[in-house]
Amino acid sequence: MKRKLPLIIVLVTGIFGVLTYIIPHPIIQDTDAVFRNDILRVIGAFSIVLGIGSILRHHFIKIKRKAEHWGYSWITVVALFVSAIIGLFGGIDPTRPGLLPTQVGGFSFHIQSLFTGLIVPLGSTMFALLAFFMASAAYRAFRARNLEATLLLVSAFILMLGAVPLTRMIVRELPSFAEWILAVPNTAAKRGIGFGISLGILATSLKIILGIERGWLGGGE
Amino acid sequence: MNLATDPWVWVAAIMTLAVFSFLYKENPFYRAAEHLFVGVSNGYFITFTWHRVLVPSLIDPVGHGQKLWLILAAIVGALYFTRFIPKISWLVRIPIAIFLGYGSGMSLLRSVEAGIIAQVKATIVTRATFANWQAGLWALIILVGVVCTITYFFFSAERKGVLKPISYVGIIFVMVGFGASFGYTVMARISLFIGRLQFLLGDWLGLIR
Amino acid sequence: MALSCIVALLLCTLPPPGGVAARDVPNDAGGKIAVTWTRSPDGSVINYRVLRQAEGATEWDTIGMAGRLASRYFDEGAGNGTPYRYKVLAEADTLQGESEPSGYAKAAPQWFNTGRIPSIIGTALILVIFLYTFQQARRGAKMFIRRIAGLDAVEEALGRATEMGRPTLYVPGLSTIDDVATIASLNILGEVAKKTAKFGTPLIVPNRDPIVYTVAREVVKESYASVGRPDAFNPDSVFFLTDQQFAYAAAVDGIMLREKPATNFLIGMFWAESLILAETGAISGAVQIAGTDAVSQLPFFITACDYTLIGEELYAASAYISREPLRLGAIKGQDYNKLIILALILGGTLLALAVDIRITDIL
Amino acid sequence: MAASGSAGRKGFWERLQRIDRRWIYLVIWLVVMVPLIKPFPIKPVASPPVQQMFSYIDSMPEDKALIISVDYSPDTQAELHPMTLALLRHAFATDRRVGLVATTVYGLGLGEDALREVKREFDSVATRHEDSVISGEDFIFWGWTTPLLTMMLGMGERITNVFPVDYYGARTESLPMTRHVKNYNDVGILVSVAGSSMPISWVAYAQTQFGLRIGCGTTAVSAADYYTYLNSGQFTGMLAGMRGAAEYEQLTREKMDRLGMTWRVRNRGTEAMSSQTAAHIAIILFIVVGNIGYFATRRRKS
Repeated sequence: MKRKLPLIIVLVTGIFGVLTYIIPHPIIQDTDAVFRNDILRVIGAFSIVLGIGSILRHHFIKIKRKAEHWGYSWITVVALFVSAIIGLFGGIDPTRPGLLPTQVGGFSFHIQSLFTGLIVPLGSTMFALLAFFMASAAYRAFRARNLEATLLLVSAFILMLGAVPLTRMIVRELPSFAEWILAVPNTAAKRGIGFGISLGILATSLKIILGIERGWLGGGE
Repeated sequence: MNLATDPWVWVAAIMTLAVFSFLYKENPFYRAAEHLFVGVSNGYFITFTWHRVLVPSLIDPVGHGQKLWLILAAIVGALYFTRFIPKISWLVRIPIAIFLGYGSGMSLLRSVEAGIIAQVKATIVTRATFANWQAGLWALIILVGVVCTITYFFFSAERKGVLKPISYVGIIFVMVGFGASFGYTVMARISLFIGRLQFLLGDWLGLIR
Repeated sequence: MALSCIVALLLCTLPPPGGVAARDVPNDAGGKIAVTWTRSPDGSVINYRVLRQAEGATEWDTIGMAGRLASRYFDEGAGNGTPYRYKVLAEADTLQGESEPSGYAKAAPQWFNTGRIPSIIGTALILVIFLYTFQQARRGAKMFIRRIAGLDAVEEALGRATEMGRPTLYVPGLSTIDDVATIASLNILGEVAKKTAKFGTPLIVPNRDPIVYTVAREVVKESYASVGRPDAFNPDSVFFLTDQQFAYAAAVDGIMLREKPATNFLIGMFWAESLILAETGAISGAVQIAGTDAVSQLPFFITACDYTLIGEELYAASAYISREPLRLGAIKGQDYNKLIILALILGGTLLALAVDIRITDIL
Repeated sequence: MAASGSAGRKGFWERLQRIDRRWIYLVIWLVVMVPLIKPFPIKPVASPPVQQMFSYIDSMPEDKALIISVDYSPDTQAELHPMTLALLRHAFATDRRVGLVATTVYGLGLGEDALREVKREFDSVATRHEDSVISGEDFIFWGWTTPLLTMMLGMGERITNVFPVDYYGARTESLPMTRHVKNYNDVGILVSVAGSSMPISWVAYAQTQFGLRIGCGTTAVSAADYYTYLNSGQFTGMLAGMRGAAEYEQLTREKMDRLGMTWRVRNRGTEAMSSQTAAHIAIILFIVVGNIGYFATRRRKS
């Protein structure tokens, strides 16, 4: 029961997932729409409680044990509660205020202000770190150690040269050669890898539906 | 200099600098920004789930006496919490099984159609491909590359005999392709940094106008 | 022609669209009728107005507009089983040209999408092969699997972490549980956790998806139990961080430089954060084993990590480490299917070059 | 440094091999920041897709309008916003009517921002009423509406039906420009500036149904996927990434100079191009130096 029931559910929902693709009849399609838009969304929402519980627990343990850097854990905990309270009670639409006022004078602390003022700059700066990491990774890894590494290096090099106006003027063919590398060898490699990936996805999906893959059941009976 | 007056611009600028300070080394300034980021993004996650998922998909309809079967979905969702009750903790497998089974079933035929059939069609070279000899030649090179790359991924045979040179050509294609992807992405990533600097130097400090 | 134009002008009309036909849209959920026509020869037409009349009704209702280049319109408001007929009006600024009505058509839902037949046949063929190799594996047939460099390194990398007395970090990708790469990653996590349990190395598993977090936790717990070390499982070692992509990356970066894991596993589905994580890991001096089926992120893992599982190797990995017969059977099945794909590509090309056919005719 | 000189060249290369990554970061930071503050003159040479779009807009009949669809959001602003600005300048300089639409809410703020900036440039040098840029006469900012399909198809029949009032709240029926721009028949080209796949949606609906000409402005990352649309003629020209923006800015600059409009504007794409180029050259040099060092140290070891 404890293992069988979940395996039966996997089989049934798996077959249902397949049917949505081949049966256009509303009996299947409408059920699928309800399943996806209502049922899965509602079920998924509950897992978030577990997630939030986990991150809070992680930091409370650090605080309790006074683990290294435990003081910073307070920042996460306080920021989480404050922003959740602002969001839950202040509403999500700035034009329709909730129970909690989110404006003091000209200063707004609405959840959308937190989003644009904190989450967006923090996120896009993390993203921008890539400009530096690309440079350092290229410096370390692009060495002509063997044929494979040399090819990696040379084709990256050509693409980068193609982006510099000066070299574009000197070697007129460079940009189109760079495009050719993207369009021909690059496509071939990606497509070849893609076949293997699709087969791997198929095999794994099949193993799950048939109950061969059971690691996700976790421990116990 | 034309400093910004909007407090949120200042907050954003300080956060931007805190993250960039990571490039020098991991430091208290970054650590604080990182912990704040995790906290606020979770607060936003909670808000979004409540206002955009639970209220419209569960609380509103059920509150108005509609779609009462949604309560059943809520009960299944609540099974996640059985994890904390050792005796019935296996029930947590039920909601997981629903997601897992449905996801696997959805991907089964779709990955055959998009990942295999469509790609086989795209790779086969026909006489029509040679209407333009150059296009035909490139298509042949792609064909060779695909065949060799697939060969590289054979697991159940040792790379010996004819497999060895073929899979070696495969890895050559892979490396050339990956190098190209890397080189091509550099421009976009630098643009991201330029965007942040334009914010710092322009919107915040007012140095570039 | 000139004469007809003059006549048309005199009557304040445009040459009307011709050949209006209506028929049920196949392979759909019903409620939809396709109306087709040949365009009016007049160049000044701005758009076409589509009119509908249910059988027995006297009124013609406008149901929609189509652009001047359109010769098809989908009536998505048709009731199933009701016969309708259609007229199409060509419209310019002040002129109109009205077509003859079409024949009657009824909308109906279908039970089977015939457009999916090729993929059903393809899937069936592939599945039969998998079922065959699973069967072989069950019977205990010997399954050979060649060396995969990145996976041979797992043991050594974990050993290194133990020697140095430092933890092991395992990032199971940033995607959800219904992403197959995540499942593959969780399988590898199971094997890695067994080894960390044996070696007594602390394991850190931060998660981005709450559902993946719940599964990852079960998987690790099970691994510790299966090697007889249930007591060594630290429930706080598997945790959820945040759902926001870059907040997650920021936090994992912090973990890498503060906890200084000796070994990092970056396995599963990744997006742009791949290089942020991999490069920070390289800075921290950890041995890094990455694996993903996100083809666009592979170049970054290859440049910044010590070992990278490329695409399908990610799916082969859990079979390779665990040597479990059924998993090995799946690998064998994948290889047979690759042979078929190769045969299709090469055979199809030879055929298409020998005789002049289009691929759409055979597949 | 002096010590390494006496230790000989090999010691220098060896050290360079293991140079602290932070020096690399510092170089990247400087080569990007310095040109932003003090741009060095760099003359972008227009690539064929950019030239194609520019030439088409430049030579389309006077009575045809240009529509810019602002389809991006702040996260791709650095690459895409300069394109919108350059397109607006080109159109106003050559007396073309311009319509602006947004397919996302984010596009509203960005579109308004672009119009304000370019309008100010032209108005500040205008000596007569006709020379200034006037909302409703020279351009209309229709704004944003949903659903997407209704908007893309509806504009082909009658734009005022889709947008009864413009972004600023004026009744579109009463605007002078509406007399000349009623639907897609009065539009020479629509340029979709997007970080998403919106240009393809424009092709799928507005082009296949109404034959509307579509141009595309996109990020460097997405451009690779769009070349097929360019080759098939579905796109009339394409601006790819910051470089595409810079090239269009250059063509517009040259055109405006020929027309005697020599005032200075802030060409953000070109500005960023100096940074972009400097960073590329820096990374290329890193790779070259890294490899020289690699071979120098390897030779010594063997």
